[in-house]
Amino acid sequence: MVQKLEQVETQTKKEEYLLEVKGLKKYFDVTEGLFKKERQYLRAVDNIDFFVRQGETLGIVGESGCGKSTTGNLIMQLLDKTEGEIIFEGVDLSKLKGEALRKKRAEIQMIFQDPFSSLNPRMRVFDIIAEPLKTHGVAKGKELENQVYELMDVVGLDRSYARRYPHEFSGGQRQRIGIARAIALKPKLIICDEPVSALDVSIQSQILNLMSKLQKEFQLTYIFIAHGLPAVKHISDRVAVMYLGKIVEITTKEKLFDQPLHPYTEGLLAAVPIPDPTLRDQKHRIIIEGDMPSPANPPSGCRFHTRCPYAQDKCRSEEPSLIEEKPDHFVACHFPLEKGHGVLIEK
Amino acid sequence: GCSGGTTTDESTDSKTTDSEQKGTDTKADGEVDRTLTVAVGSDMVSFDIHNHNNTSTEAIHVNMFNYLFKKDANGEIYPELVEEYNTIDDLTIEMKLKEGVTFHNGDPLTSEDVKYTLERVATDDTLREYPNYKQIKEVQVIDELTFRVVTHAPEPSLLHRLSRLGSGILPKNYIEENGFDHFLSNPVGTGPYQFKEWVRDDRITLVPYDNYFEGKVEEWDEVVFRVIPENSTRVSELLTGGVDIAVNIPPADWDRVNSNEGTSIVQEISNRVIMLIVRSTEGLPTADVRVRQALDYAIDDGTLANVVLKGGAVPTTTMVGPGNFGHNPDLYETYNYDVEKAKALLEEAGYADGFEITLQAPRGRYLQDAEVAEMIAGMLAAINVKVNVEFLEWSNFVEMRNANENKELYLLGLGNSMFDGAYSVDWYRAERMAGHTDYKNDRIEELLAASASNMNPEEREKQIQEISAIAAEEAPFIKLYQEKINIGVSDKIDFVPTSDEMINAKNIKRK
Amino acid sequence: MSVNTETQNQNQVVSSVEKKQTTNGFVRWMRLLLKSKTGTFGLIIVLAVILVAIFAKYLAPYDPNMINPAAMLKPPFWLEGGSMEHILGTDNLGRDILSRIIYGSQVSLAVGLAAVALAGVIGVFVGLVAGYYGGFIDNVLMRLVDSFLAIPTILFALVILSIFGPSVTTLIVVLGITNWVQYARLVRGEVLSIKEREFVKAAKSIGVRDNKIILKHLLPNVISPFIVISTLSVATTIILEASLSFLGLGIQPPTISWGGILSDGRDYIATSWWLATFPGLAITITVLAIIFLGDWLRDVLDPRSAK
Amino acid sequence: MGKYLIRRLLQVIPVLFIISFVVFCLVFVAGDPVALMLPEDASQEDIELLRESLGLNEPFHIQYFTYMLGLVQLDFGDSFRYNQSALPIVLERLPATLELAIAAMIIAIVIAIPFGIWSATKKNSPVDFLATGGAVLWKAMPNFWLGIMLILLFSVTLGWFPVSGRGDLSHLVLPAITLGTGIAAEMTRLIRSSMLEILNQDYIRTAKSKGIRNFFVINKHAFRNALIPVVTITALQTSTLVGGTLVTETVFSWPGLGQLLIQAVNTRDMAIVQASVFVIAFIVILMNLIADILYKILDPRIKY
Amino acid sequence: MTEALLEVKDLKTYFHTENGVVPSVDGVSFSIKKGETIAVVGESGSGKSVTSLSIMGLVGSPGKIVDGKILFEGKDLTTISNRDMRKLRGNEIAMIFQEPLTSLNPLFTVGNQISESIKLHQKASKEEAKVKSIEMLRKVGIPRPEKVYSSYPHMLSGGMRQRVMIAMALSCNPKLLIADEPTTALDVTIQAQILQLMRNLIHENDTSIMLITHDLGVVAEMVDTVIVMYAGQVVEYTDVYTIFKEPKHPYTKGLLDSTPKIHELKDELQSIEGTVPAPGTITKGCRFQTRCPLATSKCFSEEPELKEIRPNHQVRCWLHEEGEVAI
Ligand SMILES: Nc1ncnc2c1ncn2[C@@H]1O[C@H](COP(=O)(O)OP(=O)(O)OP(=O)(O)O)[C@@H](O)[C@H]1O
Ligand SMILES: Nc1ncnc2c1ncn2[C@@H]1O[C@H](COP(=O)(O)OP(=O)(O)OP(=O)(O)O)[C@@H](O)[C@H]1O
Ligand SMILES: [Mg+2]
Ligand SMILES: [Mg+2]
Ligand code: NI
Repeated sequence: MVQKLEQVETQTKKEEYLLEVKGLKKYFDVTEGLFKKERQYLRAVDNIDFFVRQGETLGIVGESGCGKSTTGNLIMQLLDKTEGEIIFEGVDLSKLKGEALRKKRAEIQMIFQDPFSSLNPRMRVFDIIAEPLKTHGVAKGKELENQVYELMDVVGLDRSYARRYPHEFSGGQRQRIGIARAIALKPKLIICDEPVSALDVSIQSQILNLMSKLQKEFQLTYIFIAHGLPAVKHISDRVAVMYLGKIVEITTKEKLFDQPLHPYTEGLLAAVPIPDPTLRDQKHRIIIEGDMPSPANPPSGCRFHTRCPYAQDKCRSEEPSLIEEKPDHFVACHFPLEKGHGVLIEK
Repeated sequence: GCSGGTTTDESTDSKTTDSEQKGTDTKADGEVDRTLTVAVGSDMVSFDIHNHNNTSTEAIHVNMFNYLFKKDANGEIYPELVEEYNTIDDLTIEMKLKEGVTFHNGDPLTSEDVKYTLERVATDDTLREYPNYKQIKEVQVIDELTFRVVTHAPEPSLLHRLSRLGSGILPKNYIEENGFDHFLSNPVGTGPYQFKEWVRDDRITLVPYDNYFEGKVEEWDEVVFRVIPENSTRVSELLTGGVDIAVNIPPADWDRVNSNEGTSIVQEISNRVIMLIVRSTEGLPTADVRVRQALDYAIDDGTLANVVLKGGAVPTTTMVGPGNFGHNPDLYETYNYDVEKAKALLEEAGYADGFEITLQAPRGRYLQDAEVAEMIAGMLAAINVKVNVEFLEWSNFVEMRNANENKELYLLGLGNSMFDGAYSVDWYRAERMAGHTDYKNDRIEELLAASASNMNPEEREKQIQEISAIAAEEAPFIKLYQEKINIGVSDKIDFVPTSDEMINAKNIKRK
Repeated sequence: MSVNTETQNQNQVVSSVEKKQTTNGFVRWMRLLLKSKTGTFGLIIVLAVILVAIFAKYLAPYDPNMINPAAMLKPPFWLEGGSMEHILGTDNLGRDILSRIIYGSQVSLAVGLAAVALAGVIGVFVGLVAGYYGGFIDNVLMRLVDSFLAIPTILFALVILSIFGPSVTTLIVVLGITNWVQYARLVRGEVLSIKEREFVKAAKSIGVRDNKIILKHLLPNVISPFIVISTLSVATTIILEASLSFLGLGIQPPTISWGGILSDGRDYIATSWWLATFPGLAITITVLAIIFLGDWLRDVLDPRSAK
Repeated sequence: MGKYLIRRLLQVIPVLFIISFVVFCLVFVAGDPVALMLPEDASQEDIELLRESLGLNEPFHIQYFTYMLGLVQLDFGDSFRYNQSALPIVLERLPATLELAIAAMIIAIVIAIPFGIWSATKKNSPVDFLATGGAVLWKAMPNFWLGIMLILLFSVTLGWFPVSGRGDLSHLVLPAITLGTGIAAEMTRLIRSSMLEILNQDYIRTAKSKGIRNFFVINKHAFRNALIPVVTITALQTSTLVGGTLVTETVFSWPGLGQLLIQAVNTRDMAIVQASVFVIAFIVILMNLIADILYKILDPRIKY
Repeated sequence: MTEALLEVKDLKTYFHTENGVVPSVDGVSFSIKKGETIAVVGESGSGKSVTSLSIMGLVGSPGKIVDGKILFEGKDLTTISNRDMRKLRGNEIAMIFQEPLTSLNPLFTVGNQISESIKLHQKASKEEAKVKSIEMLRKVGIPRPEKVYSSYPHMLSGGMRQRVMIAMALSCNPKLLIADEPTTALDVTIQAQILQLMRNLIHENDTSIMLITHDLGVVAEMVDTVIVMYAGQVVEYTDVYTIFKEPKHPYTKGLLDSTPKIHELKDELQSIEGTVPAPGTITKGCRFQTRCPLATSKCFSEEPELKEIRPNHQVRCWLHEEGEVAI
């Protein structure tokens, strides 16, 4: 483990990353009862490392409950980490307190999954979008008004909607409000926690397109969390695959989708149904059996071994660490796939 | 077992058999109903006869305990447990107990019991009745049945004291053997009825004592006192036959009780006089005797007694009612009412334009107290006196009195369980009322001092009567009326209430 | 396709679809109100009672405390012996019952409203603080709430009133301090769930200060369940005041309250029923109206019925 | 389960502690009952004497200390009125109050469940209107008024039930109805809304999709679920219920805690007040605890 | 055409809400043959669930079938008695719902809920029902079915719960299985498991399936025929290959284009602009008019009919009025 960390460090020394996460852990205390001597922990995020370069999009995928949102919340400082470092532009965010943290927050923003619940139902659109600007004293009065209207233009909301309440909008429009709020302070990093999964199919693409457009326009960096693999693939530059609180594979999307090294990634890709009936029978079906184990009581060794079709004895006892198996292709597996089945990509 | 069973029986019976059966109220199986049920307004407090001062509690106790002396309807004192008695000197009386009196547990009544009882209440200052008996120094046992009561100082009202609850005789041996707590839950007396059961806030059940010294009372197999605090419920119980006697019927319901077939209201004058206590403190308009008189003249006691209380009261200008030692009949069944004169008096006193005063009154303590207070306010308005009526919940009212926070007037009813007028007129004593009414009259002071230890009854009576007369004139208190007790009674029984408000089952007969 | 055309396109749709829905709040309320018969009834009665209370002086035919020995226990006008002079009859001191009921509305409403307002202020504050900060503060406050909840309101009121003496002020204060727990609990519960909603996270991630979050994000969102509960609470308070009067610790005359008239009249229920029946009706109808109003508010304030 | 219980019971301690403190303070400011204990014609010396002998001249902290010392031994001091230890007097009344409260609860449940279910399943029908309307009307009536009216109607006029007192079942009917119908009103509305919510749940649809008869869908699948919130809220109502006994017991001269308390309050018999408040608080807390446990039994989703 | 198991003809299901009548399903017709798997796609609110609930006779108030016929083996389900309908429900026609957690009663054991319909429809005794239930659980691939039999729903994972739902639905060998978004609440790997399971079942029992989804991937992998719904109407109805290769309705086309595909790389996704109109808001013309890139003036004035442009391919669009047009 120690060795591995050093490796990563020497690797990354050359580059300055916008965000670097090192050895991040979040254990939730789920001890029950008063007098239990042994505390029980749910390891929602268990020692993960990754980095995000300026201007890129890092996708994080994985099944429900694997710790994606927790990771996002940890970076946002909405949760207190158990261990590890979250270095944003050279500053460890988790060490900041009070006013300093509040200031720093302007630079990282979040877009939430549920456009319904992420907007205060009792605030008008104008006030929702203006809130970050007011809070950080960016603008006042007329200037504030102008900025808010500009933001509405940018995300494609009619200015006449400014005095409406969230419930008067459709899901897609609400998500646009959320995006306007997130970009209001011109943040450097935006964490998107499943921003489209609550939206209608035909609306999803509108939002994805909008996000791509804004990224180009404002040089934004995204961490894009989702479990819809196609969307992640569409928007990301690099993709991290999480399983049970761990990152099992992280690389560029081309490499990942073309030739996954981790059996879980392979299974995940195979599970995505392809909207083309002609490929029905050509598709390589690998069905990962069984359910995801509980993060409160994860399996020994490699956490995937209980469901892995290729598992061997070593996997049961020894935990693999995330190593750079191929250039810029990190994987945590004792026996990375030689010829992993990716998805057929039509060129 | 409970009265409810009887209740329904009675009510169905009363419709069919009513009067021709003449009281032989039969149960379904033909047996005569020999249960007397009395509805009282509040529960008995305790069986410690020395440690309460609650008339309704005593009203129940009288069935279980005998006193050394008793008073008859005219207030004459006669011996009850005592056979004969002689005054030895100003401080000592010798008495002899009747023979053959036994407690409910079989023990005979002896002088030792009397000594135990009287000395307990005369020496234990935590007992509520202690102030009324602390005058007794000791009881000397002469023999089995003979004893002497010795007082600290000459005590003209000793016999009055010995004819009330404090002299109910306790069984010494029983208590010493079993402890007082045992006595409280299994009380034993010498009276005609003995204890059967007490369910707090519900009922007290008594049964006849076979060896009662005057002979077993055959009339009732069981006497039940039921506690029913809510007036309308008590009335309803009476109307439905659930109870035979219901005390304290509010005037609103008299017609209902009387017009109902099988029930009626019986009344008797109580020993409680309702009056306005006036503050005569310097600086207040009421310090002026003419103002006090004016107020007295402005209030129409007759209307209060006859209209507001619907005749449930007798107007009076004295606190010492009939049947009390020192009663002055000239001052009774009369009142001052003359609005013109009242106005003149006010003018004379320089208050032609009137003034504003406060009348404090309790609510629900006395018969129609709130209505009376409001009526008085209305009456005084006629002579330009604006009265602000301030009602106080009873405990606050008591607090107000104790803290001497009384304003110009407050409404109070004073009873006199001693039936000795000396107790009533003591309220005019300047020292006692300092800071409260601040009334002082030198002649009254003189008379009070003289009567306190005057062992000559005739002289003492004159002295008390004179005090009453002065007070009627000077109006340190404005006496309004003497309350009547109003009891609803089933026509099936014969019940004559007494002004001491006792309910002696022994004297109640089936018709 | 550019973003801008996209928007325009969308605007069209939205404006055609949503025009109907974006009418202003008042109109929406009135629409909802008229749709609900009980709500209309409630509002009208409550408004009427409030007006009666305010203009009691002009509406009451008599001085409510004026005693008239000549006209005692007169029945209402439609009964034999009654007259139009005293429409609802007179009481045992010849006071006009209608006038007393009109004046009684003042105290009954004032006590109801003021007590609830007081309780609301304390309760909402405590609930917000306990819910938002959680942990130790929450624990302490909630134990306090538990303690208060374990003592029946009427009992608590009874003890305090008997100690301090029943006046309008004490009654308000007493009912206020016994009722706040209910709001504290309600608000805390709401806050706990709202706190987890993403918009609060969003506010935090923007860097909004705690006090702002409480005031701007939490408070407005707990206010509508609060309003609903407190309307109902006004109703219960009016009844509670009557019960306290029955137990002898209600508002004392000469101040008039419905509870007071009702409980004074109870000795006459069998003989002169109008003494207790009219104030009883006044209470019942008002309380009924308030409950209906509360139910209606529950619907109106629920954004789900916002259509 | 055991641990959960212990934790819940431990939580009761600070609550009881707070209650005892509040009650003590009230009693302290209440001043002394001495004057009330003596007759109207008692003199100032008599009052002083009694006060001294009852130890009421001590300062606050000493009195509190004495009080707490007694409290841990469950001794609330002696009732001034009864000259007896307060707690036994209170406990002696408890059965009567419990009898009334339980009977009222049963009546409430018996009325509320069918009406609640009925009006939920026939939403907006005349039945629904009657049930909810009736519930609201009932809630709007002061308890004592209802009690007196019931006596006049059913006892005095019709002679069906005894007027007052405690005894066989017939005595219980009117007071239990007085107390129970008020609770029933609340409960009907609660069951109705709870049922309405449940009937919209997906699993009800599932049950219907299996072809189960409507009757069973409602009474098996829906009602049990609807019961869960009802249980908790019913427990919360214990406090209201006990409060209601104060009035009802007075109207019907029911020899329970309520009457005792009212008299104790009126006579400033603070030992009794303290003991009763404590006992009532304890019962309320206990009921909530039971509800919690019941909740967990009814709902298998909740773990200890 | 082989005999249809289910035939829906011009079904109209309206909701009478406080804000007026909502025509959730407005003239839907289609049929399902024996052994056929048919998909109903369309976005949220397009009336997919209401259509299926109408078939089951479970549209609760304020909803009502106002018109149309639902013929199941020739019987019109809209007119038969409640009793007869109950006999069909769970027995001949079974349904699986979207949310496996909320669709199981939390207070009853899994076994209780499965055996309930077995007892009801097969008149089985308690023991028999238990045996059968456990067998069903085993059949849907649940390990240790005896244990799961006595578990409560919350003790199972999402995938397990959905298997339980399937076991429940299949316990009486229904002729028609309606699956309303059976996998949307599940993770991809679990979804794959469930889809595999359903595929196997189709093979074994020759059950007809009506699969409701908005995931075109699932459609492509599972079904024979596709119905595309938009705003309460069928806009396109044909076999699965045609839909993906030659969609004829602009909405279908937009839907296909805007779905990010894992096997393709694109810089920008196509998207359908605007939002789905609330049902009933468009009263004139084509319901897709507000979002259609190809809309003509006719589309705003006249409502198109569902027209068979070639055998087994029906489209509701003016574009193909004069004959098939490539889009
Ligand atoms: N506050 C919390 N207390 C205890 N456990 C938590 C808490 N928040 C999250 N968890 C647990 O941590 C694990 C990871 O949760 P997380 O929300 O990060 O998952 P996720 O990958 O975002 O899943 P999804 O795709 O469903 O959003 C889950 O098992 C979850 O139950
Ligand atoms: N109970 C109801 N009351 C009023 N309208 C309803 C009701 N149920 C459904 N609707 C309306 O019917 C329309 C169709 O709903 P339906 O549930 O069939 O959509 P769906 O296609 O299944 O969507 P989803 O993909 O979200 O499940 C929606 O617009 C909805 O608003
Ligand atoms: Mg998440
Ligand atoms: Mg649906
Ligand atoms: Ni009886």
